[in-house]
Amino acid sequence: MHKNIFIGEICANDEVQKDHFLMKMYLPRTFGAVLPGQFVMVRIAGLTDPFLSRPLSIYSFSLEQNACVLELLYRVVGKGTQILAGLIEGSQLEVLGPLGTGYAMPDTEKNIVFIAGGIGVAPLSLLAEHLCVNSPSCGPNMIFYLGAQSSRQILGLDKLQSLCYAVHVCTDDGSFGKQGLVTDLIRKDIKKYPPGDTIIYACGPKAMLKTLNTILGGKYRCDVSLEERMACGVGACMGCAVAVKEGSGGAAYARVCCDGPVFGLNQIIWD
Amino acid sequence: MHKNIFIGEICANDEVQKDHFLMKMYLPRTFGAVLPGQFVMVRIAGLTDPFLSRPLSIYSFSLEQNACVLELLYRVVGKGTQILAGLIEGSQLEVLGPLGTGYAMPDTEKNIVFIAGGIGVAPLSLLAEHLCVNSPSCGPNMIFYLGAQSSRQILGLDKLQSLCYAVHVCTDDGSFGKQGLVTDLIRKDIKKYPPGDTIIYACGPKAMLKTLNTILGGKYRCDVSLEERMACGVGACMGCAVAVKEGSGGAAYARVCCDGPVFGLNQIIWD
Amino acid sequence: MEKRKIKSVNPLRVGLAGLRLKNPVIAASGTFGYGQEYAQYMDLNRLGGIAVKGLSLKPRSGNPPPRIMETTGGMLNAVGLQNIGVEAFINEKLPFLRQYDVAVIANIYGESVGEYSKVAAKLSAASGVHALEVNVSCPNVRKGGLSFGADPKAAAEVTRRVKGETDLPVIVKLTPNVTDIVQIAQAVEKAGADAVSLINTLTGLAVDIKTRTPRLKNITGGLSGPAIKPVALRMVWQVAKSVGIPVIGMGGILTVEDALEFLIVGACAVQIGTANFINPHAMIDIIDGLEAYLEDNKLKHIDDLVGTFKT
Amino acid sequence: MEKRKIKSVNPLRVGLAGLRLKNPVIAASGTFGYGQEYAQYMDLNRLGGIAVKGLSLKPRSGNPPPRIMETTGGMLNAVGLQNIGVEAFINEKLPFLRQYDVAVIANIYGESVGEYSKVAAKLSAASGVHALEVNVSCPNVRKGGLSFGADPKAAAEVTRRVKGETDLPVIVKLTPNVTDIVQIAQAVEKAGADAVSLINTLTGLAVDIKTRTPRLKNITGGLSGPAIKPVALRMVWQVAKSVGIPVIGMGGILTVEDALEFLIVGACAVQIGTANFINPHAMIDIIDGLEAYLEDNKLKHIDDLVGTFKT
Ligand SMILES: Cc1cc2nc3c(=O)[nH]c(=O)nc-3n(C[C@H](O)[C@H](O)[C@H](O)COP(=O)(O)OP(=O)(O)OC[C@H]3O[C@@H](n4cnc5c(N)ncnc54)[C@H](O)[C@@H]3O)c2cc1C
Ligand SMILES: Cc1cc2nc3c(=O)[nH]c(=O)nc-3n(C[C@H](O)[C@H](O)[C@H](O)COP(=O)(O)OP(=O)(O)OC[C@H]3O[C@@H](n4cnc5c(N)ncnc54)[C@H](O)[C@@H]3O)c2cc1C
Ligand SMILES: Cc1cc2nc3c(=O)[nH]c(=O)nc-3n(C[C@H](O)[C@H](O)[C@H](O)COP(=O)(O)O)c2cc1C
Ligand SMILES: Cc1cc2nc3c(=O)[nH]c(=O)nc-3n(C[C@H](O)[C@H](O)[C@H](O)COP(=O)(O)O)c2cc1C
Ligand code: FES
Ligand code: FES
Repeated sequence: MHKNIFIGEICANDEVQKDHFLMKMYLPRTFGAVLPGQFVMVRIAGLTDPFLSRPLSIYSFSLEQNACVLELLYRVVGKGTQILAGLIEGSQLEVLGPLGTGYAMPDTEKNIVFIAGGIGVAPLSLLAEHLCVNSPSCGPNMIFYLGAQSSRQILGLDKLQSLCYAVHVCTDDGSFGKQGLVTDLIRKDIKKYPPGDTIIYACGPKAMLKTLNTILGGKYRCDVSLEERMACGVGACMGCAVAVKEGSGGAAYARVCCDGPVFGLNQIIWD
Repeated sequence: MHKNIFIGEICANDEVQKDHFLMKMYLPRTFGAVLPGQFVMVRIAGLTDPFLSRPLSIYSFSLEQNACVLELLYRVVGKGTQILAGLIEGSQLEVLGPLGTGYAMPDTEKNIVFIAGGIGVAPLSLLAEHLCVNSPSCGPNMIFYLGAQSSRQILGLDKLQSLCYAVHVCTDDGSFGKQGLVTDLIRKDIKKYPPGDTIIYACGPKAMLKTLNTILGGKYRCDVSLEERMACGVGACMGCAVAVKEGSGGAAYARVCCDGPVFGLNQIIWD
Repeated sequence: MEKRKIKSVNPLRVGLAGLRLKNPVIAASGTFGYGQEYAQYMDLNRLGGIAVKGLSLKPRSGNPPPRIMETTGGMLNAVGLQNIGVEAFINEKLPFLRQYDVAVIANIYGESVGEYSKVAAKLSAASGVHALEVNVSCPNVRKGGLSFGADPKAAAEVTRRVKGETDLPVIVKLTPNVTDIVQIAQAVEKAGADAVSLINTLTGLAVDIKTRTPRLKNITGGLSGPAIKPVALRMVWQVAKSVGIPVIGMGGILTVEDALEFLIVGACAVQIGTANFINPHAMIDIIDGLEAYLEDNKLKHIDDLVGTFKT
Repeated sequence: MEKRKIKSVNPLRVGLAGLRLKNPVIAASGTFGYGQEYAQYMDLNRLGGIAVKGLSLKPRSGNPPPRIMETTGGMLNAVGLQNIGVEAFINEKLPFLRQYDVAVIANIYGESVGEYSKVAAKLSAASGVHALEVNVSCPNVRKGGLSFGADPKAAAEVTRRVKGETDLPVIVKLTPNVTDIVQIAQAVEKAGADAVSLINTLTGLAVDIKTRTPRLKNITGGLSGPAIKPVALRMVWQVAKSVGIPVIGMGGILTVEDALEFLIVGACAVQIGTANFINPHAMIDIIDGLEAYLEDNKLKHIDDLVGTFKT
């Protein structure tokens, strides 16, 4: 059987924080299983404005008797997400996916460290959930660093607290948790996590990942999710390029949509 | 004060016959008064697909304490009307209008004959209502010929029967009223209405108006509403051209949107 | 004293090619009639300028209908330059426009170089016209071949002849249906054009699959609206960096954001065309939006924005 | 007997320039990868053909990101012809494609006439390529000036040289960024092209008004999608009535109705590009739709539709 575009039926779409929405939808069972880190491309059938589908990470996933239930956590930043935010219960979306690669699973690392900036919490939250369910021994090793601009942008905290051993929150303006960037916190804490015994998962703005790369200095096993503008989502258009190191030591452009969105931090070439 | 685009709030939008909808909306009082025959240009704010506004005749109009109440009767024929049909109570539309010229009022004619084909009933219905209210003496002189494809396309009959002395209905397939085209009926009945004592108002497909023109042979006072694709609706784009006779005997292109949509049947040049 | 003087300067004021505009927002020719049509929808005094519907020597009846067709993100038109002729414009329309404090730009068109110069001469003798915009680009009315605007020599020739007939600033309006628009722009600059405006419409076609006939009676028509904006913006950028005369940009501008893109790549002013049809208030919104943008970005004057594109 | 034979003819079968297609629907180059990417979304055997991503002699890494940007009714791309190179294509991708009963059209690109001929020669020696599509039009990668496709002489020269290297049907893919596309089409026809395909993308620009930088790192990009459909359709019509070789039409086709417009104005086949991105099922829907249209209109064969435009 061939994969196809699925029709998702929205059953909830609520503003969970200012400009941040949680959308829950039903999909046919044939949508299949999901790996943490994967995403979907969504669009409103028949609408040519906005023209392209929008990539959104899968925030949660579960199977019911007759349906897959998918949750997307998204921030309203432009026309496409604005229109998504306006959809009411019962509306339908075209959903292509699940797309892309997932995060590599931990080996025997003692410390499983998550670092999320803003909406970057979406794929990491699914990963944390996945690890707790499938490798219950992970839970006590999971430490989550959650950064946001202010208390009004903190997302999914309750869930994370129930999953992880510790959740450290910081905000740019200090309105919740520590004041500062999440990378400031990591810079301070990193010595607690010896490279050989630690796996790090990160998702967030480019600037955050770049700083993280400097902090980690190539010494850690670290998977990050990248974002790039996308047209096809399946590897055909070459639109979503990111510069990566090649085996031979050279550079090449990989496709975020199918070679990623998860990449080893050490693979990426930062300009 | 300058006219503007008004925001209309939809308070009802029901399928009154297969593929035919009646939309009722509230507009600010400043929308002003309406002449029968006038139309509005409507569009959904912010949507660029469909791109242009859609012209729709005003089917009914009334003033309430804080609002104008407008009714539009429309047939779903393409993308624009499809989207209109999907709007729910509480949705908003951008409304430009009232636009165009209205029908000339009857003088002292004994016979006021209306001829509507299909959705052409919309502006004529408002005219009939207007005449009944403002010149109550007209009512007994008003005879309405209503043509439709089948019984499922007959629109606004109840209202017309309450306004007019007689309503003659015919359908292409004979499923309601007489079988045949409304122009067949007129061809038979026209001798009942002497030219000097009759005013005729017609609206319908081009083919109907063309046949009517042949039947009337230039001898009647007859106003017709025309339709043409429109961009601006206000006379600026020259897009809605119709060939008319000029004073000097030559031909020229008039604009349906502002020189019409109501024209004297004798003015029009049929190709 | 000094401070006050600076503050009183209108931050949107633009001087281009001897034409003074109170702001860089001009109604595009063919989309705003003779101004009158939209007068009841806005205060025309708010506008920087109005480019009136293209004028020819004699009145033109234009093309048979259908003349317009909607497309994705735009529309096709084949109006065929219907207009009342230059004399009727001067006698019947200019008096109305003279009541307003707005730059009147007479868009002109001819089937021969001679006709262009005659129309230009007549308009120069009239009072109330502030500039001529020479449409060398209309794709709808052809005289056995490409338009004047597709050939640098023909475009230059028209420019020279019009310049010879008038003291008014001459803006040459370029067609995008060419391999190298910079070459045409440079040719008309050399020939004496005071400014160029671009783009006119892209030539397009639409087919009725039921009847297998063209959607427009004229067969082809000009494509306008946001669909063409990327092409317009590219050409305005290319021309702005290659000529010394001012550039007026247009093509698919709907919002202040669109207008800003054109100004950033080097247009001194913008024209708004098809947007007027779907939102008669578009130009006023754009003017207000420009003012707000300058304030938000702490720019004293619109000139501080024009051509600040960083490539 | 006779009757039966006729009935069994596939009504969508198209023979063009020696290339046999089971239907006239081809995936456009650069929008369908090497076929593999979409294999899990459809049965590739259903397609008439696949034009693979443009191939060059050596692998190309393409342009730095951002490479794409959405526009009204379309998108800009400046991928910069990233591809694995002709050798890797032959070794790694062709074996996969050979599994399918679908015409494989190798889209090729060179920075010099010599490079074009080398790529053509290599592909001709490989098994499983059914035609070459010569991209003389890509606006993203320039070598100090206009593209080959903007100059009739250069376009003819490339055509001649590629023809000299191959026995495969040679389709020359034309750029719309020209004053007179008919002239180019006729030049390549004379030079031996077996067919032409058009249009490639229109060159466009988009600006980020916050940073005042281009939205694409490459500055300009190619505009595709329904926004350009009217321009594409006009050009296909102009070319189809001016050349004797088959024309493959494309540009903004999303639906079967769009495809029909191109066939009616004279395209023997169509390519589907950007539509694949927003609806991976678009080509299948179009093929099914064509079949239904023929039936509804009681046409025995798609050839009875091609070029039936009544003007
Ligand atoms: C693999 C992947 C997963 C993502 N997951 C999520 C998620 O779970 N939740 C969420 O809120 N967002 C996520 N994003 C980002 C999301 O796709 C964009 O915010 C969205 O496409 C913006 O659409 P828009 O029409 O609202 O904004 P636009 O008007 O298109 O753009 C607004 C701004 O967002 C930027 N932008 C647009 N598209 C992208 C993109 N694909 N990647 C990065 N920046 C973009 C634009 O450059 C612009 O600055 C993800 C992106 C990728 C590639
Ligand atoms: C002054 C005026 C008053 C009108 N009043 C009414 C009314 O009261 N009720 C009603 O149902 N319709 C009315 N119409 C027609 C209505 O405007 C069209 O049906 C509508 O615009 C079609 O839009 P669409 O997007 O659904 O169809 P499209 O997809 O745009 O077109 C579908 C079909 O309708 C034709 N069409 C499109 N626009 C027009 C138009 N402006 N005039 C004629 N044919 C058109 C197209 O050529 C095509 O064949 C009126 C038109 C005019 C000019
Ligand atoms: C209906 C219509 C009529 C036009 N008539 C003229 C004209 O007479 N002279 C001219 O130079 N340009 C004319 N144009 C072109 C516009 O002035 C403008 O260059 C073009 O539409 C692109 O801008 P836009 O996308 O903002 O509309 C016309 C455009 C439209 C849509
Ligand atoms: C992302 C992208 C990449 C493309 N790459 C190529 C290419 O490598 N070679 C080529 O000849 N055309 C290329 N094209 C052009 C398309 O094949 C097609 O000519 C154009 O997009 C117009 O068709 P459409 O509107 O259906 O997309 C590309 C188009 C897009 C959108
Ligand atoms: S989005 Fe098309 S290749 Fe990644
Ligand atoms: S619709 Fe523009 S002039 Fe009538």
